[in-house]
Amino acid sequence: MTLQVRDLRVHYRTTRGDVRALDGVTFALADGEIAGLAGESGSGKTTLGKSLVRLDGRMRHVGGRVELDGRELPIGDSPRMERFRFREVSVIPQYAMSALNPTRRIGTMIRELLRARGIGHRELRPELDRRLRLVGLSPDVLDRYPIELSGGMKQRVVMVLSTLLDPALLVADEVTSALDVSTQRAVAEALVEFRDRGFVRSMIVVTHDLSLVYQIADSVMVMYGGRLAEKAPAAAIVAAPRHPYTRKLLAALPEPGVRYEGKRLSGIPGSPPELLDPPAGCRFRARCPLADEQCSRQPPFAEVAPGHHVACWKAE
Amino acid sequence: MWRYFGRKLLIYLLTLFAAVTVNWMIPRFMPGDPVQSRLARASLQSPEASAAMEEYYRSVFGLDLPVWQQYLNFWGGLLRGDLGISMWLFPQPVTGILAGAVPYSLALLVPAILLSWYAGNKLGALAARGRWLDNTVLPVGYLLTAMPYMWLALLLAWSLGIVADLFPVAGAYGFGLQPSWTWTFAASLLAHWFLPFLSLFLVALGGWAIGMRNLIIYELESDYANYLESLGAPRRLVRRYAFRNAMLPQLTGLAVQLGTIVAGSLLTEIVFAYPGIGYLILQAIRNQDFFLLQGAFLFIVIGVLIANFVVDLVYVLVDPRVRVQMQGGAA
Amino acid sequence: SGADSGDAAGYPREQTLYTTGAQWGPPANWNPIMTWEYVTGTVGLAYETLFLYDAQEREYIPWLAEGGEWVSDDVYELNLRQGVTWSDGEPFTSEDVVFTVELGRLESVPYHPLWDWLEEAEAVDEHTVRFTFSDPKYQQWANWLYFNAIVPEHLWAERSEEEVGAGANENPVGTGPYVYETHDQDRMVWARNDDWWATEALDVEVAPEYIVDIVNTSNEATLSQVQQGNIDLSNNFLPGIAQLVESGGQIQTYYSEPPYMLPANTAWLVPNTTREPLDDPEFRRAIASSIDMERIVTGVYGELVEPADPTGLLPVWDEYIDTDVVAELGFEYDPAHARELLAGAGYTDSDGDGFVETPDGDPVDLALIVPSGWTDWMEAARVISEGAQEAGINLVAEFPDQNALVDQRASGDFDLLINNERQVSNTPWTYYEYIFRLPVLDAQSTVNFGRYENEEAWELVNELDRTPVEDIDRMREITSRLQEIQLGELPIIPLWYNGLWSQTSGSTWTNWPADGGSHYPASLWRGYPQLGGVLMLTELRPASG
Amino acid sequence: MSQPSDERAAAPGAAPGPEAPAPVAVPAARGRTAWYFALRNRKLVGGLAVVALLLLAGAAAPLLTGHPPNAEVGPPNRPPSAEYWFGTTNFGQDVFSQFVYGLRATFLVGALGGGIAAVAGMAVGFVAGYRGGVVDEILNMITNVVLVLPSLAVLLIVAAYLDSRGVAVQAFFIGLTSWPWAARAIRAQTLSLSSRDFVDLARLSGTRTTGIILREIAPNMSSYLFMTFILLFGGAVLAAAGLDFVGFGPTDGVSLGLMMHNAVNWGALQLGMWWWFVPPGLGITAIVGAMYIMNVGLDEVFNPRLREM
Amino acid sequence: MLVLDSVSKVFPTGAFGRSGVTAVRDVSFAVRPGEVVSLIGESGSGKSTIGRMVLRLSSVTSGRITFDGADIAGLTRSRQLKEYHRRVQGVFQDPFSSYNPIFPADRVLDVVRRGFFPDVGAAAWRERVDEALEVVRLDPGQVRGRYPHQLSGGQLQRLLVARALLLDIRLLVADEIISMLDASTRIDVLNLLADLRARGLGVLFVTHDLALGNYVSDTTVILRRGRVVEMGATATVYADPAHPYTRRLLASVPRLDQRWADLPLDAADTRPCPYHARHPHGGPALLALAEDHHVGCFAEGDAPCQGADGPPA
Ligand SMILES: Nc1ncnc2c1ncn2[C@@H]1O[C@H](COP(=O)(O)OP(=O)(O)OP(=O)(O)O)[C@@H](O)[C@H]1O
Ligand SMILES: Nc1ncnc2c1ncn2[C@@H]1O[C@H](COP(=O)(O)OP(=O)(O)OP(=O)(O)O)[C@@H](O)[C@H]1O
Ligand SMILES: [Mg+2]
Ligand SMILES: [Mg+2]
Repeated sequence: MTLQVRDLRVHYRTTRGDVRALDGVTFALADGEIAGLAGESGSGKTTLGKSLVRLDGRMRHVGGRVELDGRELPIGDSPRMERFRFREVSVIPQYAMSALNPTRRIGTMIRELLRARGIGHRELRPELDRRLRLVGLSPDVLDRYPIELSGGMKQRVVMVLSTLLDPALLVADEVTSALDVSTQRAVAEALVEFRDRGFVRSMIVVTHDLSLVYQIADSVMVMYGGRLAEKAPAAAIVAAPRHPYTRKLLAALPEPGVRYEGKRLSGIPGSPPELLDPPAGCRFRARCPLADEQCSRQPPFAEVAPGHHVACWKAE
Repeated sequence: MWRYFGRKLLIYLLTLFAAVTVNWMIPRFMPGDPVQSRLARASLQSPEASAAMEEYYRSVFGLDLPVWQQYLNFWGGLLRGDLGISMWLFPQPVTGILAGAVPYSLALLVPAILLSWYAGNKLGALAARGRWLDNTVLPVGYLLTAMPYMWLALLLAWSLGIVADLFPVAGAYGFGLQPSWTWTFAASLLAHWFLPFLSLFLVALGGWAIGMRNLIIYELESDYANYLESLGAPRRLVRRYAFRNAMLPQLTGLAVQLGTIVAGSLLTEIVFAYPGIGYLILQAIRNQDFFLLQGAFLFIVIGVLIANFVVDLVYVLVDPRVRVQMQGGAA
Repeated sequence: SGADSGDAAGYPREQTLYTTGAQWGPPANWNPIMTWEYVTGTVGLAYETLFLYDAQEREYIPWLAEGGEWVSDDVYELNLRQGVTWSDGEPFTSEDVVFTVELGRLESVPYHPLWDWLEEAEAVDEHTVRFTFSDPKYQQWANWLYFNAIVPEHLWAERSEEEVGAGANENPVGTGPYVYETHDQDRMVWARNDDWWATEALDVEVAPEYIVDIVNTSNEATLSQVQQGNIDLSNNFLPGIAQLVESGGQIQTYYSEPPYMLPANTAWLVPNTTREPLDDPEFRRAIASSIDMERIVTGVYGELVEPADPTGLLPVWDEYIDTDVVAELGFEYDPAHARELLAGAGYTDSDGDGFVETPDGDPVDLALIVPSGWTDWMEAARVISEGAQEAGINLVAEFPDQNALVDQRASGDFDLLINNERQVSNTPWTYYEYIFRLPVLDAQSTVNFGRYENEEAWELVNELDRTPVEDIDRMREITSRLQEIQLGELPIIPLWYNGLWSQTSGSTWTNWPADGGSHYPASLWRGYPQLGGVLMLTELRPASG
Repeated sequence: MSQPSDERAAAPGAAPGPEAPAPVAVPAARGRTAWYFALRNRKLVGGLAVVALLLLAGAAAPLLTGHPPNAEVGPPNRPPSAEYWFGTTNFGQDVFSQFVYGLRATFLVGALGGGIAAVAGMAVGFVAGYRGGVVDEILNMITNVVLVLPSLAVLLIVAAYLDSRGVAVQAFFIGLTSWPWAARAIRAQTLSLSSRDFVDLARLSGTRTTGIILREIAPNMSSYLFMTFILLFGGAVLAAAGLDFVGFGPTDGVSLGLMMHNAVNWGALQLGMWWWFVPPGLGITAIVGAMYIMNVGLDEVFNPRLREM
Repeated sequence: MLVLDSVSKVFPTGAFGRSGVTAVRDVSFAVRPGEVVSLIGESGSGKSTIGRMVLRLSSVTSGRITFDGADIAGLTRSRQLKEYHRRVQGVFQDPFSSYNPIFPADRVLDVVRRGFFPDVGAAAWRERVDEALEVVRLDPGQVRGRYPHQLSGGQLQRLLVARALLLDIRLLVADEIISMLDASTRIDVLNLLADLRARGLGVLFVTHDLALGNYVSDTTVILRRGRVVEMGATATVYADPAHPYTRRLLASVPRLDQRWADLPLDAADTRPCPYHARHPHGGPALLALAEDHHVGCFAEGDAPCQGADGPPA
């Protein structure tokens, strides 16, 4: 088992109080597993991804444990975390378009980064070139400045860089949402290939697009209001979703071929809970058609089938 | 690339043209007749002598020509490097007078601008690093920028010059010296240069420090800095990048600021009786010396323009974004 | 400070005179013809005049000329000194004098009008020049003799009119005690001419080996330099000097007590006599009586100046002041009297605004202009306007830019102004010409700014001009009549005597006038070397010697 | 002269500007947060207090001192004493009363000059940024011309033009020469704002250009504009002081710069009369410095990124 | 109703606009009353530019856009333009940028009143607003006086539609109005658009998402680099995409009923491009495959007209 997250709680400090962006998240990731992380905007996806690599100034590790290959990741202790970053845990940020220093040649930046981390650049160079070719880039991009590359190219450079040291865990946050459909497919497939070639052991792919997750992930986690609602193998999520939220989400997705006249879809009324002061109990309660008394208590994230966890009292 | 510079050059030339024209116009439409005041100064005994001289001077200065012709002549002279004859320091040519003053002004301005810029940026970057430094550097920086140039100059002159008697407070070198390649002379030059330089340097320093501090805070929060840190890059590297990137807007700031600093140097020169352009400008105005005024002005304008142009060039060299944009032409 | 002491790279301190206060910009021309802007010392140190004039003793001192006399009413013969050479070694001869006078035929030469009344100048022999006049103006001629420098024919003969009248004359060759050494933006250096004729002829020697004239940048910088003994002679107006002199420091002035300075010129309040109600002598008199000169002298100037005599004549011209006339027609500060005068002439406050109106009932609304930035004058103008307002005259002080003021002054577009153009000279005629000169032109650029027209007075001024300088009685007769007109009409109101600003330091050079060494003015202002400044240099002694 | 990425540096270094790369919009609802931070921001409160104090002193000048500023009221050259708090000048004028009356001129020049510059800068910046194209290029050129002309020298010449100079006229011309950097900064902000969709929506709603600028764009930058004004205010005060100092100040009346001019002209340095030239400079530094520091405070209030947590 | 006839747009660039970028080239199509036309293409293909030209926010470089037969370029007076905007309105991509953040969200409605109905009384106006809000299924109490950040993206977009409905519009340009919304709310906005059709409204629906385009539109126009590559009845285009580019796009859409793994991209390129086959060296703008199905192709020379710009990975 690569990653084990237990009851992780991460809050944002604000003047009006703590935003409980992660409020007890528990899951595990197997070797070689690509887990998709989906959910509405503001549900805490990015926060979860960041927590595993680097908490920014406003984030506070409030509770919970993260283990990587059985060793604890000191996520709340930035200096100690530094050792793990890049080598063990790595990230492709949501803002990959602007993630490269605009005034440095890409190659120079990589070299300086490696040197600063005490890694010989010379030895890594052939591997770097190989991986760039693998994602369809010529190693010449290393002599270019970020602005000279298109969005998709930058995305792929960041992908290669983040995985250069073969980390055990990669968090890929919305890596495709700024890309065109055709590029999106290419990048997404490249992620899978990276896993297949062992550049990364396991991966969390954050996205708000369930259908994309379905294409590349082995398992899918659906997040709602700072907690996981459901985690299941990809096929299971689509074929047999257990959580009402997941179901509603899937029902709101028009598929090619589905037309308004033929089948009128509908969204989920209401809006996600305020994480500054979240309601007690099941967070989806307010929008859930099945909700009843029972739901005022927080449902456990229980395994209802092998590898299928759901946080819902009503999940059969 | 060349098209980009061609375009820039065109804009600069247009700006130069406009600035020179404005420059030509300003003194010309000043009230008062410089020839009259010359005559008044001459205290000639008889009206007949006045009349003859008036005519004479009008023709010497070309003021008897129609205005458009004066304008054309002005350009003609300019292109030949002839800025006319000074009225105040008659009959010296303006170019000669300027040539005497420019070295002093440059000696003040160039080091003051460059050093304050460099030191200010370093200081600002330092301030962005720590709370304690931030709390000392910032307020001092603000006080320095808020100081009128001449007041700081006065304080320095009074405290270091008059009370402590450490530095001379007037002139460019000792009265007793002849310009020569000796240590004594060099020491005297330096001693006289120091206070005016210091006052310019200090006022400008604060501004740069504050600017850098703010910029670097933004840079440190930018996406690439976050990404680098996520990859475990040490703070040192991130700071270096942030500093470098923050230097870019500061560089443009330098171009924008030049005019202000030059203006400040005028005041400083006046306080320290430093024989540069500032003093000439003041006297030229007082004595209605069109030609000298125009010349001094032109020198500043062209200087600022050239400096701007250099900044543009340097900018292109150091900021790949601009370079790429202009290679891409349209994009 | 330390860096200022001379050494190998500079001029030996104990043999160098540092001076400032006369040169207001970088040295630009050494042309003695441009009498108002040549580099300080061009005339006096390099070029010399035929005579000097000692204003204190009221005597002409033969200089390049050994003497001169009117051989008839309209013929003047000049005997030149022998053995005088130009600094390039050429002998100085009567041809040079004739040539110099002949230059006046050029329109661009300031003494061009001389030729309106001079008929001929001829060299009788090498050392004699004879001048024949069509209309001898004795006073002006005497003035010309000591004011204008002689230039060498052998170097100037080839010059174009432009070069003569407006050339920079970069390598001045004169007969004087100093020669051009070097100059820079901020200084002019003269070196002693060891072959100067006077050493032998008069047994006098100028003491300083070098004279370094520092371009005047600011009075305040100068003051500390004098205090530190870095500057030996300052001809700046240094406010607060009285304090320093009284406190017994290094700095000395001509007198050790008020007014400290030699009076050098008169500051006048000039009313525009073409404007109502300033065209009314009674009204002008009321203004004159309203001025609290004592307050200006002590408050504004700290007693650096003296109130002027009602005639405005400088103390050196005391003998020309008709005390009877002054007693009868003079004025003094007396606000009550000023109000009486106004009331008597029909100026009353009919609308109750505290200020008088004209007899026709028009409001009086006057402005006194002085150049902005001339702080002492600005303060004085404020005092004047306060006094006038107290007397009921709505007079305010305004401070236009100097250039604008010059224009207004020339075109007569002003109410009142302050002016002090005329310096001390050999004859009060220069003052009366200044006051009464006719005709009034469209642009009055140097004289009679008030545009006062009085034919009789102008006739008298010309008559004075035509009076031989030795005929003091005749002169007094005429000046007395002029004073009657002047004090009766008050076309211009004398205020105070400006000093010949001069402060000296005894640290390197002694025997300054203040030390009782000589009575010659310690000044290098243009025109003052001829008034004894050169002789002052010969009296200096090194402090260390 | 205009770099694509120079918006942030558009505010001159010596007058450190609001450096926000994007306009700082303060939704009214977030206004409460802004107040919260404003009241707790030591820089803002402190700066404001100093400015207010001096403003009050200037406004209440006649109450604070019995002497008209230019009247000779006491013995000359007196150091500060109980009677003459800041001593007296060479002419026996009360330095304190000159100081408090001078404050008025300083504030007036700052408010007027800064105001005029702000209006000019806004007019140019808004139009250039919103209209773009040739209009932008031309306005840019004008801005650049004004920018390279050294404003102090221009002001000196203009000052020499005027027969008599008042504070208001002085402020007017200072305003007319000091707007370029503001115009650049505002232009950059406008440019980024006018690409927002709400501007297009306003156009679809029949709002004219001026309406869009005044009702949609300007309110969005109000905090930025205010900060720009503060910087222009400081700039105008300093420019006026410079002018006064070289003797081209108001031809009548008092100002802090004129006090320094007089002090220097009358040998205060050499005569050791520090009380004559220290207070006016200190006054200017205090006002301008307090304004700048206030500005930092405001910046922190409006830009959460700069806020200390 | 709305007809685009060979419309092109060149954006000037460089000093004083000496060079240019052609964003839209030779585009022709029409929108009829009660029809939803979706404009599909990748980023930079010129969709928004067309929308903006239709809204007269940007001028047409060449070609004509007519509305009810009148060339809209002729609407130069601000009165005429206003009349045009009474009938043609737009909603944009970013709901948050469509609102001025410092004002309450419902101010957009007041702006409409100020611009178009200065004479309508307060009560009458309120009634109209309530009516429009009801159409978009917004509770007036929910949105009145609220600031944009207090409302969800879906609410904001619906409010913008309501704003358009206040006017008696005949055509709505909806530029990516759902792409920034969460899946949970976007479908509602989409449904709203489709419902408007019933009121006789023409809708120009701009999107890059083929699934969404398919869901609501009657006609589909596929754009690539400013040109129309395929156009026709939505059902036809989706069922039988003629152009390789279209096929490639469809193949890249992530869907829940099919795995990419089972649908290799190259499969999209196996069939030749009918246009290219017919006119190997260029020809008319569009080739009619059927009465309501057109295809265009602009591959240069002999280069194969592949879907995307070459395989990226
Ligand atoms: N810097 C911050 N300060 C305070 N609250 C924050 C901050 N960043 C995020 N949040 C809050 O934390 C919660 C989770 O945010 P997060 O960015 O993880 O969501 P997300 O699922 O990634 O959303 P999206 O799909 O929009 O990226 C949200 O409610 C958000 O408002
Ligand atoms: N104002 C402009 N100036 C210059 N070029 C522009 C301008 N607006 C758009 N373009 C260019 O025109 C082309 C089409 O842009 P447009 O915004 O219409 O594309 P789009 O299909 O809407 O893309 P997206 O999906 O990213 O919104 C692009 O290449 C763009 O760079
Ligand atoms: Mg996110
Ligand atoms: Mg678009």
